[in-house]
Amino acid sequence: MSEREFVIPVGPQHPALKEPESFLFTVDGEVVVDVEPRIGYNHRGIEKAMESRNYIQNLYITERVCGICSNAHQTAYTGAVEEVGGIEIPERAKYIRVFMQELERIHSHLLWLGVAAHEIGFDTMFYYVWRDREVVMDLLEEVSGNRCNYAMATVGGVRRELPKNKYPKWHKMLDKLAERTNYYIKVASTEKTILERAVGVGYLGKEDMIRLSGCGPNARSSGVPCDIRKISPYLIYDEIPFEHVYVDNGDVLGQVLVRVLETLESVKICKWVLDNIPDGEIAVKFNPMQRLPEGEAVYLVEAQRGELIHYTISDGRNMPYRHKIRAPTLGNIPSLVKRLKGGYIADIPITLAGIDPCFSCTDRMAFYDEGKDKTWTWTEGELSKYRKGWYSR
Amino acid sequence: MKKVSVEEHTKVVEDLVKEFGEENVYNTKVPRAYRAFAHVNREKLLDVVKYLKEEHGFIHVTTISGVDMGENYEVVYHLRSEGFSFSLKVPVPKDDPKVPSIVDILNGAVLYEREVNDLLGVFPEGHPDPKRLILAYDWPEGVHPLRKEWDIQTIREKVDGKKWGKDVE
Amino acid sequence: MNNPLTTLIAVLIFPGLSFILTYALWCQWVSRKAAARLQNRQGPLHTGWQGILQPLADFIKLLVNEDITPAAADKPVFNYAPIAVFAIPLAATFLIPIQSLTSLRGWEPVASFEGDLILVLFLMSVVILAVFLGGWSSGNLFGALGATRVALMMLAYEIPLSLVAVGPAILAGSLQISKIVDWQVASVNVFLGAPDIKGLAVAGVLLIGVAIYLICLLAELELRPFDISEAETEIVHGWQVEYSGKKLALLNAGHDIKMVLAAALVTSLFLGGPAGPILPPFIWFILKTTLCVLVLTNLSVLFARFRIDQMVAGAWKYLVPLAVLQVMAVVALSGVI
Amino acid sequence: MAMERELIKNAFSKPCTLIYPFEKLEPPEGLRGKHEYDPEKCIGCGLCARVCPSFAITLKGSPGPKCTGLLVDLGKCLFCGQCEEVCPRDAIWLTTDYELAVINKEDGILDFDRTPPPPKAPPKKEE
Repeated sequence: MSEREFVIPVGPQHPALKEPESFLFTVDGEVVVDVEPRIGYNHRGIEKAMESRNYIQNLYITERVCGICSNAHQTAYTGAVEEVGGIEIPERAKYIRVFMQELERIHSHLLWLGVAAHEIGFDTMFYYVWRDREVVMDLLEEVSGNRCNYAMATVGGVRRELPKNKYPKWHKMLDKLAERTNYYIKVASTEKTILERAVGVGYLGKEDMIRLSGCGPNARSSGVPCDIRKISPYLIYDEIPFEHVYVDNGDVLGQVLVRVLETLESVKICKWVLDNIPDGEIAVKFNPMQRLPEGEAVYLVEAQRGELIHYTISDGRNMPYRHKIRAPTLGNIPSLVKRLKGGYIADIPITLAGIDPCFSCTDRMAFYDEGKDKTWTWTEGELSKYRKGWYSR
Repeated sequence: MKKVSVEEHTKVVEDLVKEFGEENVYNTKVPRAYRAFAHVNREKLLDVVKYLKEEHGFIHVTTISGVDMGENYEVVYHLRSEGFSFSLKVPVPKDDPKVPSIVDILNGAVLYEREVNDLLGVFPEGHPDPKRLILAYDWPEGVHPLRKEWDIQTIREKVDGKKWGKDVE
Repeated sequence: MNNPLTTLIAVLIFPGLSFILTYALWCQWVSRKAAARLQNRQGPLHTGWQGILQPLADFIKLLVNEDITPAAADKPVFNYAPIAVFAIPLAATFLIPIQSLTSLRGWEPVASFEGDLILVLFLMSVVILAVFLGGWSSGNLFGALGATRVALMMLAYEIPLSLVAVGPAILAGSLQISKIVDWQVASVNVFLGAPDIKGLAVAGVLLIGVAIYLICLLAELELRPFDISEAETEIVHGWQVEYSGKKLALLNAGHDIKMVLAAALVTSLFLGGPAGPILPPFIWFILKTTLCVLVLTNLSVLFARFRIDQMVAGAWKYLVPLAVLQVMAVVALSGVI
Repeated sequence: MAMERELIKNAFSKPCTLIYPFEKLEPPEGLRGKHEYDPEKCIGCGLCARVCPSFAITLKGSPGPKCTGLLVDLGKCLFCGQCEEVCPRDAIWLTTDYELAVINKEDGILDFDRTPPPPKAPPKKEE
């Protein structure tokens, strides 16, 4: 800690981070020297709460672990519970679940593209991307009755039918999405100011990524092929023709390309599902009070931000004995910290946004006073008392 | 990716059992392709993880779950090699809740071990900085919420007693 | 311009204080509405026709808001910096020829003397000093960072800005803005009469000058590609982070007046100032400056934000050499006349 | 510079933003909004109250045929539609009314009344 360095607490309330996580940056002038992540800001004890609710009520808790990848959590939860209970869901329900998962991937990736453009100051692209994202939001609202938290999957199948007469309209909407995404690929690769702020920023090589167990688009932008839909297929992903998207430039531009190309793949998958969806009923009877046999199951799902694992243990009651959820972002933090070191302050937001963090954490502010060389952390009350003191006339 | 059959994964599990013997790696289970479970003794954990990493390409740690099985704790290491997820369950006695840290073999486990230490109280020995990761700063020491003896009411009484969340002045 | 009454009116009302203030609010409205339309959204809507009173509403709202001075700030500098940021550009606008009630050719700057171009350029740099002091004295980490970035940026764009502004003065052979405007009017008439290669060359060189000038203005006005000093996503609000209430109102008004001043300078030096065929001079002035504001807004909406090191390096590697070449070309052309 | 053409094209087209209070978007029919209750069909079985994940529905009066209605607390409700799905008589369903903002919390509680059927004449005592 040479005397020229000083510490910038970024978060948990900071306009760059829409997510409640906090990082303590030690900077020397404009260059970041050291990073210390502190999460746990929105720890709601979900795993503990799930142990005291039956399998149907838990559906709605897992759906609300995270706003943007709610369907991914629900697919993983229902998959794990069905594996433990030995429940075989109808073929059509699998197609509908894949359809919902890919729609949500489009919605999440476009949301991220807008936020990333905003982080580097390109608000015009932010407005345009979020305007075009409304197409997929309307589609989701029509299919499931809600823009997020779709409550579509249930244990044993799916709750709502995909009416056949709407397919042509949905095809047109999906084509419009593909056309707009292609436009954004052209803009992202030709607009000089984006390239200036994205090429070489937050670089991380393939070996470091593997060593730090990164996952999802964050890892695939450094050349690690780890798309769960390809390497350990679930539902019907092994029958669907789509590419395994990964690039190896390792910087923020790589992350932009991976996510945008993946959006195109998701549009292709959705169209394929609409064309080949078989008929049949959509759910198997599962009454809320039903007990599950003893056993355990691990279910891996490719959520928007990476590999999502639901590990459930049942001991014969109608409530899970233990249900472990690991959101993909927790796996990406070690690689994020490695990306941040050595960069500029101006690149902090775009590198943070690069891994598309999706935390849910509670509130703490941490201070490190370089002069007195002591660290202290305040609770909410002490912080407001200090704030009043600071702002008294 | 070619379709991988169950036999290939059971072979991996059998190699492991042959390598470390029945008493160290026991009641292995391969419910379907891409999934396997096995119990591993705590002393042998580091060697098993090193062996799996070098021989069978288990280079990615998905997560580490802590489970309170009633008479003892169980720390479950979910390792993954190209889609094949292998869960190693390490029983830990309740009176001495410690487990060797695998951070220097698989660096990605650095945060997961801190989380298990926070929520279940199983201390990872040899971990670079086993600070608190998830629980609040002024959460009372020794209260590990995921242990079965704590249910939501007792946690609230234990914690509320200490002005949790109320304004200080 | 000698009898005191007309000078008082000229300073306080018409081309002076109140006209500039209302015109600054109009420019803010134009730039906000244009940026909104370019980004396919509505822009201000409910205050007055198409939201035209929105800038005034914001100004009044800020005046009544609570005005906080941080305990850690050093109070005198913190309180007086906004007044300087508001007053200096306002003073500089008195040197810009807009309209005059008495003079025969219809337009005459309130105060005009040989070398007033240098004074305007000097005043625009002094504003940066006031901005730096304001940010530094706010005692906030982000404020200090923003202030240093403002100073860094000034080093980058000040030289090309001044060099290019001197170009027309060399051609007109005088440092008085009204003489420069006269020269432009004269040379345009001559050129229309007998178009020749040299006239085209002068026009081409001045065009390059306008381009460089606009880029430097983007940096000076802290508009999008160069709004590094108040980068909302990195350092919260840059040097203005601790200002609120009346002081923030003054800062915003100061920023708008600086926008008017910049647009007015571009029109006076390159677009022939308030002179124009049939319309009265100040209508021409309004048309040309609004055009400049629209161009600036379009440029600012078009780009992402540069990093401070990219901006400074880019300015020294590209802008300064280009500006020097441009001035050499102007000197060569003016020598020939 | 890449987006210049797009900007100009959009500058002269109609803004895509909606002026909400004055122009309203027509919600799709699947939208899960405010509850609707039909007292005749309801038999007071209380299944909806038991299955609700966030315990938003409470029965008025005693459960069973003599229950005098439902209280649905929109503050707690997740709008998941589980009550609509589980109700044997389709007595409660979700409409597409999504404007549920209220000033104070009490107004957020929907109060559905139900007049229990008159008690059947007591069986005549056989002499």
